[in-house]
Amino acid sequence: MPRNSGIILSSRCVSGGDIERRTSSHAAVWFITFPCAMPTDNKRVRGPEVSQSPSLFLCEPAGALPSHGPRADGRQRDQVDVRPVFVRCGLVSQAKGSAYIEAGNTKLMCCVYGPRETERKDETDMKCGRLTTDMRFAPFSCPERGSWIQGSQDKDLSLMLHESLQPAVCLHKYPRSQIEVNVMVLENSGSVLAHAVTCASLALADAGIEMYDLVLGCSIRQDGTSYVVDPTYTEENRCSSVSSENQGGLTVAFLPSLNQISGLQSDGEMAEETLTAGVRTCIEGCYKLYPVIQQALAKAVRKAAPPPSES
Amino acid sequence: MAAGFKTAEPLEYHRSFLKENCRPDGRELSEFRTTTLNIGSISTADGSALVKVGNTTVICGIKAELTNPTVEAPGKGYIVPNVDLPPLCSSRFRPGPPSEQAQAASQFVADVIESSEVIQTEDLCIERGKLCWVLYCDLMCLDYDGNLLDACTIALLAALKNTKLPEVTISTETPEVNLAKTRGLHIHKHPVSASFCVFDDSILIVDPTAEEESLKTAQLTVVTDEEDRLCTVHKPGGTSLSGEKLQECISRATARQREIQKLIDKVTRSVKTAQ
Amino acid sequence: MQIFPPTPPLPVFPPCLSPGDKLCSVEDCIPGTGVYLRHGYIYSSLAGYVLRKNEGEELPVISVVRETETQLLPDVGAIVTCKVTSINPRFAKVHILYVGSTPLKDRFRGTIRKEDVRATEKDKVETYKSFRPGDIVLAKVISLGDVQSNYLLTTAENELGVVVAHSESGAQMVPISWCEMQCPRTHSKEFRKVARVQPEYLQA
Amino acid sequence: SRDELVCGSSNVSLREFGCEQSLLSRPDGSASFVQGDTSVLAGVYGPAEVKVSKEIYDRATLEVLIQPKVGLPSVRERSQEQCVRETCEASLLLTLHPRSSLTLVLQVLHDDGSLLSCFLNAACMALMDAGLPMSCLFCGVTCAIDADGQIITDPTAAQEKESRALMTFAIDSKECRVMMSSTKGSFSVHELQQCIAVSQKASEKIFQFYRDSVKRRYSKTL
Repeated sequence: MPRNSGIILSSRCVSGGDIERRTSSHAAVWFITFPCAMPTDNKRVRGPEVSQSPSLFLCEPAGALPSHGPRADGRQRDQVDVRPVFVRCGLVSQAKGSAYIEAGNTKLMCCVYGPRETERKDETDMKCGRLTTDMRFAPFSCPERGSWIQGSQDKDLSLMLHESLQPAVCLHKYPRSQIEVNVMVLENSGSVLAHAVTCASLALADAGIEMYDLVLGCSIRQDGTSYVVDPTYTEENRCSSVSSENQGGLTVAFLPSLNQISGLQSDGEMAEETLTAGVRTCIEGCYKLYPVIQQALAKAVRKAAPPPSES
Repeated sequence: MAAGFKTAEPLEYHRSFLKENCRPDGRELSEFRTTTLNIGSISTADGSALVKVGNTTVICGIKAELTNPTVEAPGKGYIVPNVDLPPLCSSRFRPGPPSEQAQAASQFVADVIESSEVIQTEDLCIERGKLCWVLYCDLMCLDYDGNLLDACTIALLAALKNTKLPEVTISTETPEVNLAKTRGLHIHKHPVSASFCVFDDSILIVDPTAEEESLKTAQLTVVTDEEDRLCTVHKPGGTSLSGEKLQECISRATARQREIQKLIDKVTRSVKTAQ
Repeated sequence: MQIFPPTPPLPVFPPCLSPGDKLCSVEDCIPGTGVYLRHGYIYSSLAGYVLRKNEGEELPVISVVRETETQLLPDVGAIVTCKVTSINPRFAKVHILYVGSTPLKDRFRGTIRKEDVRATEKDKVETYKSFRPGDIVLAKVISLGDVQSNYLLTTAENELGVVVAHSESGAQMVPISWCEMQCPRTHSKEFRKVARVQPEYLQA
Repeated sequence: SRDELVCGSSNVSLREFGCEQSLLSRPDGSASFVQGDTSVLAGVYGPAEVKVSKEIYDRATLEVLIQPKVGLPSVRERSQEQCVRETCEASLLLTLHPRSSLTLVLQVLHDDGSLLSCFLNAACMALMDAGLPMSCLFCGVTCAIDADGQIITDPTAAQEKESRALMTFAIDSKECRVMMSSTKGSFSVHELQQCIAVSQKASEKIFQFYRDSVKRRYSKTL
């Protein structure tokens, strides 16, 4: 299934500190993938003009996924069944703070640089700092090879990541400076934005940047009445078997201890109550993830230095 | 006050160490940093490897795609290496088009592949004149602490050894890809690179860190294969180097080639037994 | 499949905090650094250890501290160590290397205006007689500067000014008075706004 | 015409060289260098104003731009730019012009083999013509090892194509040692040492050619 084909109706909900829903939805946008004929990019070694992925010519097409009963990797449907997560902090020597997360086959790395001088200064920089995010996919991260040039989907994800992190960082403590968050997806096996949010907030905490709270991400895929939590790549891109309404995906960025939602992205078409039920499931998924993240952070802090003697 | 001395006068700080034939991180002048290798960790790539030389981390993912060969070389496939230095690996790289260092590294890796003939592009041809493979070797630096070229060559070699190509048959007009039966690539040569830095036109150090690289007056990278033939002697300018010092570097590079080949074979065997 | 080699297990220590953990209510203690106030409760804003210090008054000061007191940003009044990058008759441009004793990973740009070089006879100052590119200077931040300019620094105190300077011949010069330094090799004198060396830095 | 100079096992034969200086009016220094049919035009601008982001406090910032004969500069040109830039940086006394910028533009007029060494020779002549302080001169020599092991200096494009290995060295004029080396194809250590020896011998002829052309240039104006 090529990465982004078919109708994507993306509606994005952005909220500042507390839950206040300002929905701005884009018109239906049709993405058609061409065989990747990239514009002539003379800053890189160039291969042939046009090349197709072998997955287009498979002799036996991949089997259709069961839409009820246990999921492909043994997890349960309609339950908050999140993939086990492997997390490490402080792996990149050059970065102020870094984090690496592995959920199933999804592998993500995030580095934080700063606070450093802002190149472009404007009025708002005087009072509070500026957060910049950059999310990229490695060309080998998806079943279909991506190009080195950052596509529009990567830019969109960077923007959503920025909206999810911005409310949680105490930017007023870093006037006139800029904090850069760079996320690199090494392998995309589903719910990339959710794990990127978690990994980015962990890297910020590891960098010693003051934050109101960690930000955890969780996503679900709604298919008719049943839903799957933390969907894998195939579940995310599977066309639905039963064509009823309530088809779509939902990603929530959640501040666990302040119990606030800082970012919500949903695509597809769902009824009101399905959406709110989905948000509640995602919040439950985030709470499941919270202890693992705290423990990883604690390990990184202890490794950095033993606790000061209690005065 | 040593920390102050290090940032205020970096060259003096390093010279004081080099006088006693050691370096700030405790290594001798001809000692490489610990090198660790991890093969096949990316399942969406046809072949992948992650290398850590000290702190410098490079991941190489190889994706194979189908295309038709050129008119001039109907029997040959393509191999397209590219090195990327994202803003993630060090604060000196800005987002945007690749910097000169990234492009020079890409050109270096392309030259090493071509000069050492690590794989024959004829092996990548499926149907002469009609269909062939193109191997996109994408190398990405995750943590830049100097000596990028060595880490890239090791990552590329390990990833090529880990690559599995599905079998393709052309019965009707369209090709048939059978993912069940896969074959590995035939690796003809094992090129391994060793990088050196020259300090004050005289002192020669191996495997420089980012700091030492910023203070160098010249840089030399020697690539040798298992038959001690030189594939590349890459010295992009800088102060001149005498014949004896060049000979010293070449002998150190051949020793390094043995070490790395043993490491790659050991890790490949352990991955095979694990499967 | 782990992608990085596992680190060895660590001994168990008292639990450390992550951002957003509720510490105590405002009545119990006074918020220090690394914490923030919300709806009458004190929350931690850093990942680190709790530190309760009671200085005299009845309520202890609670703060969350990380491994080193990482002063991340040069703020007003901080003593900074910087390297002079370029000078012109009106000001000298510098790169800030250190804030207090912590080195900065990324360089911040600063400016020392002519009238901030020294306290006495402000108008008769010539910048090329006070600093030269490449000198290491101790200075104090007086303002964060506005939209165009960067940090404004001053060296108008005795213990601020040039600390390390190289002469024309490249040797490191020795300060001989508050406004002159001498090159040990060529014995030539050069004008600098010299910082009076603090007693604790004078090693035996 | 190739003037033969037989030495050791291989003959150091160089193609017909030609050089013309200050032929362009806009740049501060310019030179055109012709080796056989390969010809390159070089222009030097500076020391001039430098962008704040590129400014170095104690030396000049050197930038090299290579324009191929046809099309846009690609990754290969960028790698050649790095080689030429770091060779020039080693020979120029950049600390005499701190916080300024030097720009060297190399335009390929025709490529018939040994292009990188022609870049180096043209660059050196242009820097001299611009009157920039240099600690030493440098020249470029390309050696090709053909199928049966013979070393050909300053090969043409045809000889380069069927050669087994190709090496380009920058030799400095003071100690005649290797400043820059860029190689293609695989070769043995002995072949490398042999090629370096041949290049050092060829460099003496090239430096003599430098002196003659500069003498000719200034004899006209004096």
